[in-house]
Amino acid sequence: MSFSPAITFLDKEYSSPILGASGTFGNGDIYKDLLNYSKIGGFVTKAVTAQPRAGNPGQRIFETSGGVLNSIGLENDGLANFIEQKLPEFEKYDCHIWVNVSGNSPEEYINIIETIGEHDFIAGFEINVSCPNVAHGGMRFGASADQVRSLTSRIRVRTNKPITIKLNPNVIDIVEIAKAAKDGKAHAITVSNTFLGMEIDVHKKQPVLGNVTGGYSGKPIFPLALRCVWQIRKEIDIPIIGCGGITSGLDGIKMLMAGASLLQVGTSTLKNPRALEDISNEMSDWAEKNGYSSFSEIIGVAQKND
Amino acid sequence: MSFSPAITFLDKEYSSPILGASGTFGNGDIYKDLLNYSKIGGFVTKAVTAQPRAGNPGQRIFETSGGVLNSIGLENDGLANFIEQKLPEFEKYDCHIWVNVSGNSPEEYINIIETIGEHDFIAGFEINVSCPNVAHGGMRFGASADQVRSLTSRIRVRTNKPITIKLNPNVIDIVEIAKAAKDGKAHAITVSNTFLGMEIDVHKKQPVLGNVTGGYSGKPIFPLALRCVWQIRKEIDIPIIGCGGITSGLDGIKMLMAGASLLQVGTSTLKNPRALEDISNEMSDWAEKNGYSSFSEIIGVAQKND
Amino acid sequence: MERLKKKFAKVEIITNCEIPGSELKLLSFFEPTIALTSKPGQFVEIGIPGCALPKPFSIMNTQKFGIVEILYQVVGVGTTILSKMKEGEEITVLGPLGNGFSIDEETENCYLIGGGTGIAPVLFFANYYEDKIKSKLFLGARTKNLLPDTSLLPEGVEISTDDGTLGFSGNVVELMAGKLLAPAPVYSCGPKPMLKSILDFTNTWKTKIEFSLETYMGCGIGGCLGCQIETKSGQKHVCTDGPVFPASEVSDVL
Amino acid sequence: MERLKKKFAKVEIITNCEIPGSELKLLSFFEPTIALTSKPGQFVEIGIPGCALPKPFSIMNTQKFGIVEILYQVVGVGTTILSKMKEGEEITVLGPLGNGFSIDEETENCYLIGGGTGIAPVLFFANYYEDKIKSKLFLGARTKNLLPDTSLLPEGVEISTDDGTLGFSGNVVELMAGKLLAPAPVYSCGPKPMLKSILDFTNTWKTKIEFSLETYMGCGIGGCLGCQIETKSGQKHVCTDGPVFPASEVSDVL
Ligand SMILES: Cc1cc2nc3c(=O)[nH]c(=O)nc-3n(C[C@H](O)[C@H](O)[C@H](O)COP(=O)(O)OP(=O)(O)OC[C@H]3O[C@@H](n4cnc5c(N)ncnc54)[C@H](O)[C@@H]3O)c2cc1C
Ligand SMILES: Cc1cc2nc3c(=O)[nH]c(=O)nc-3n(C[C@H](O)[C@H](O)[C@H](O)COP(=O)(O)OP(=O)(O)OC[C@H]3O[C@@H](n4cnc5c(N)ncnc54)[C@H](O)[C@@H]3O)c2cc1C
Ligand SMILES: Cc1cc2nc3c(=O)[nH]c(=O)nc-3n(C[C@H](O)[C@H](O)[C@H](O)COP(=O)(O)O)c2cc1C
Ligand SMILES: Cc1cc2nc3c(=O)[nH]c(=O)nc-3n(C[C@H](O)[C@H](O)[C@H](O)COP(=O)(O)O)c2cc1C
Ligand code: FES
Ligand code: FES
Repeated sequence: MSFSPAITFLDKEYSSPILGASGTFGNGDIYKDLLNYSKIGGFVTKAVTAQPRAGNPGQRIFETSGGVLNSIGLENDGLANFIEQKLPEFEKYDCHIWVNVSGNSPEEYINIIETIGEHDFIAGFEINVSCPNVAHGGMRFGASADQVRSLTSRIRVRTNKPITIKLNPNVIDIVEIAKAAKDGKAHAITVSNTFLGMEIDVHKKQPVLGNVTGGYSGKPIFPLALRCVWQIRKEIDIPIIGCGGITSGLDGIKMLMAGASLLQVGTSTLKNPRALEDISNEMSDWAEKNGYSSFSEIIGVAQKND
Repeated sequence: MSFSPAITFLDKEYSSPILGASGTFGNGDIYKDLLNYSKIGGFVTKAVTAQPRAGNPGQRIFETSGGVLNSIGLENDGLANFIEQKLPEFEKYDCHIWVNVSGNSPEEYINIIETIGEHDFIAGFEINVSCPNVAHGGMRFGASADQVRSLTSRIRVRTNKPITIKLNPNVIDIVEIAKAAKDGKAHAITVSNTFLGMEIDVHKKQPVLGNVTGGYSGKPIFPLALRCVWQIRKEIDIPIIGCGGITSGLDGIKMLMAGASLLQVGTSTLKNPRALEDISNEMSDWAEKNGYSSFSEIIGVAQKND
Repeated sequence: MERLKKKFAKVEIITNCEIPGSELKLLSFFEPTIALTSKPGQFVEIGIPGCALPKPFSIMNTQKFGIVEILYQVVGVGTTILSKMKEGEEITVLGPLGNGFSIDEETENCYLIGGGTGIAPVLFFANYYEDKIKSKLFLGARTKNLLPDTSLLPEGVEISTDDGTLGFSGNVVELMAGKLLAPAPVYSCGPKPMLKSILDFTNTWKTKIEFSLETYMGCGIGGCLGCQIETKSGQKHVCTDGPVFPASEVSDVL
Repeated sequence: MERLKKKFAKVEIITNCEIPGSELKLLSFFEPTIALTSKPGQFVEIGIPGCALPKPFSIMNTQKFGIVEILYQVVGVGTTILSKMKEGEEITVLGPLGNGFSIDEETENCYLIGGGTGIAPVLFFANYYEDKIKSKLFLGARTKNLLPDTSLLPEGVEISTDDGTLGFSGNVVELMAGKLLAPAPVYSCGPKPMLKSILDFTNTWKTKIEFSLETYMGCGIGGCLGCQIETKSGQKHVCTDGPVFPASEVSDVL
């Protein structure tokens, strides 16, 4: 019997466990000629905020130490534009689309989710409580278990769509925050957002990024993100979307083994627009060669051997 | 006038700002034939605990994603052996030697510091409140500002030697912990220890490290450690020993520009036993070429341009 | 204008050699779709092994049968790795990207001004529109080694170097100022101070003046929003709205 | 025994080629101090560009005038990069490291048993003590391609492959079991199951039996404490206390 890359997540079938991560995939339009959307699990939109946001000034992205620092600062055209311009396109994309939502207050999150509503071509909402690049933004929520629990439970009752809470990994105890999301009745958690870093330009004698610090992503953060997924899965039972530094099929397999049920790939797409398909294919090849018949058999297996 | 790499730190002259970081330099004996100690600032000993410790079982070190994961688990021969065997050698080493101290309780830290005493050939104590590799070890202290403040102030009054608190970077707000160390009257802080990560062996379907998780160090953590140094220096005034991912002279310069006054290099030595001298020379070359006459002129300059 | 499809491909390096007389390097590879659809001012993103981000380079030329040529200077990590790669080794390429220079039907003459590696897109322009537009080419660089040997450049090119090691001694705008130039469309790419001087120099001209700008880029295709600039008509993204902008739009960021 | 000084050096690759008849690779470089002071069973740490840790390799041979030879198999990231490096490119080397095999004054005969890349230190032994000790060499591998061509091996070598593609079909201990072997000192390096079989096979022998072990290593020189094993006389570090241990000491970790 041949291997099938399909995987079921929250009762929906995904043709692959690999999704494009928020902020690296636009809203689906950009990669449609370069990627076969029916071969990937789907993607997460760029963060949507209630009002349009210009994002951060100055340099916003920089490669360093094998990874990438970014401080985009949630640039987006705002909720109204999202509903008018972007949402109608989703019908054309043959994959699951999660909407990444960001806000300054619980009310802003709720407003966005209720305004978008129960749209047919939306798989669910990814609640970004962890963007490191906005001064008065999501970071505040992501750091405290109480706030995550309360935000999650308030959002939860305003929509019938699944919600996943995208965690901030820059904390001493990510399990505590994951528990709070579970207590708030999140359907899943996304583990995780970027790690806070910075770079200095020695010639200019100043930070490279206009926003000084930025989110560190890509290959170098893989061992950090893998650890987060492992710690959470070890302690609590909630579907995990693994994200952070996945650049190869083997990385994807490791994330599944640690306990993730679905995966997101961000930075890899910036260099290779076909990364989502390539990584998915590498995963399938490995799994097939190693005698698995589906990815679901791999989820959490390393936990059992610990 | 020619460039001098010497730098004054807590009223002592260091012939270079570069020190060997704890756990990567043994206790000075190993590298004495390979490195000219009078050309480096000094080194920090492997962690000393009251009793001998065997360290962690299974695999302890692993290269991944351009960096290194380790879970040595504070293996050392204990305080008595340290005093009998290691301390008498220090006289021979023409550089500053800091003793890294680790414990399970404030009493253990104090016991170690008082037993070692005011030894002539010790520059000071580095209080390791941040080792990620011991289940009931330093991590507990490193995560809470209250504990750091209280531990620091209790230790502070038991010795006339300078103390530096080595921070745990796996926290939401490292500035808060640094403030606690300052409030406790630490002479300096070391920023920082490793970031908690892990790796999985896909063939064995289990974690690579015997201890499951380990500390992530080397090149990939540089932007994370630099950010920690920057954030602390921005908010509070305390001498900072910058540590984490320094692999080149330019990295060292960046750490100084962010606000560190002294630097530690760990993982780089594992591959290149002469890394401390090489990095120090690269820094001098850069500084001289760019018109500086000493490293002290570089400390914190990027803060002024922010 | 309908946006053309972009091509992403793994390609083998055909040439990767120093351009005679200079420190610049010439990279070429075979990618017919990109070769056939690229316009002057457009760029490609080159994926270099060991780099997390692709690196943007203007297209300097396309050859019959599908060869694409890039001119580059070694400035950092990625270009250093690239410069050590051998023929036959693999890179990735995504393109053509960006808008390219816009020409009007009636344009017969123009000035092409290139500074530093910014000579690449204007050389492509000269070549591409050779039969259609009579262009006068001005190239400037800090020093002789940062320009290809003159024998490789189109006839009639005027050259300046800051240190006087080749051609006119001074910057390229000083060189132009010494001539009596009739207003005509200007297409330029180069360092910001050069573009600023061009803007001042041409400030009475009523002709089209277009600048190709560089910013640090992430994806090069509109996915990451990393390449914004503030123009007179609001925030734009250099990789999709540019890299070519009307000079008047970007005067504040030069 | 006073510990000799170690040398750390940047060296140029002299040869880095496939060993005829096999998938194994031979690396050589010029480092006279290491060449002159190394003993069989010792190893070097090779610093490969792009790796964070150096990689340990047994010394397979040293040649007059200072050449050091290593035999290696491509298994992961570092060895893949190494295998692509060209002659003249730079690596670093630290050595000689570890204790090496110990021989007694009176030793006249011995058995040398190598499995997989573990053939390297026993080949060095055969060569190094050629004039002093008459050694009988047994080499085993999974398949033919994982051994050098027999023409390159010392005369009288006995070979086994698990799949029977070369020499005796079976493992190296089965090959030895088929002979009537008089007890004599045994020096061996290879996969743990092989060492375990040797221990069982020789369990009535009163002779010296030494195994060279591999663990994942950090520094290779005692600085990181990353390479511990549990021996009968407590925890040891393979890089400084080993890699060679009396077989009886390490029987529990095979
Ligand atoms: C549209 C466009 C077209 C370009 N065309 C060419 C070309 O034809 N030939 C050519 O040689 N270069 C061109 N560049 C610049 C080229 O992309 C950079 O030189 C290259 O990305 C540097 O990569 P690196 O990894 O070697 O440098 P890094 O190690 O990333 O950086 C080295 C230094 O260069 C600076 N730098 C890096 N990228 C840029 C950039 N995009 N703009 C300004 N500074 C940068 C960094 O800030 C740093 O100071 C173009 C850039 C753009 C945006
Ligand atoms: C004392 C000593 C002598 C050695 N002599 C030789 C030799 O002569 N020839 C030779 O080819 N190899 C030898 N090795 C093994 C060699 O060091 C490893 O194959 C090499 O480090 C792998 O590096 P890599 O980056 O390619 O693999 P990685 O990408 O680091 O790992 C690939 C796989 O190999 C495993 N691995 C890596 N290092 C080791 C190790 N030290 N022991 C066991 N498994 C490992 C990893 O767990 C992983 O599964 C020796 C090792 C030691 C400790
Ligand atoms: C350029 C860029 C923009 C991003 N924007 C967002 C965003 O708007 N919302 C969000 O939740 N995460 C955002 N992220 C984080 C990614 O979705 C992802 O969590 C992170 O990059 C780690 O995954 P990776 O290592 O595969 O990139 C962004 C990341 C990058 C690199
Ligand atoms: C093998 C190893 C052992 C270490 N042991 C200790 C230790 O005993 N005490 C301590 O405070 N830090 C220890 N560290 C942390 C280092 O001192 C240093 O803080 C960290 O590795 C970051 O610096 P680097 O990236 O330059 O290695 C150890 C690190 C490594 C790699
Ligand atoms: S570079 Fe990614 S949007 Fe322009
Ligand atoms: S490998 Fe570092 S102590 Fe043995």
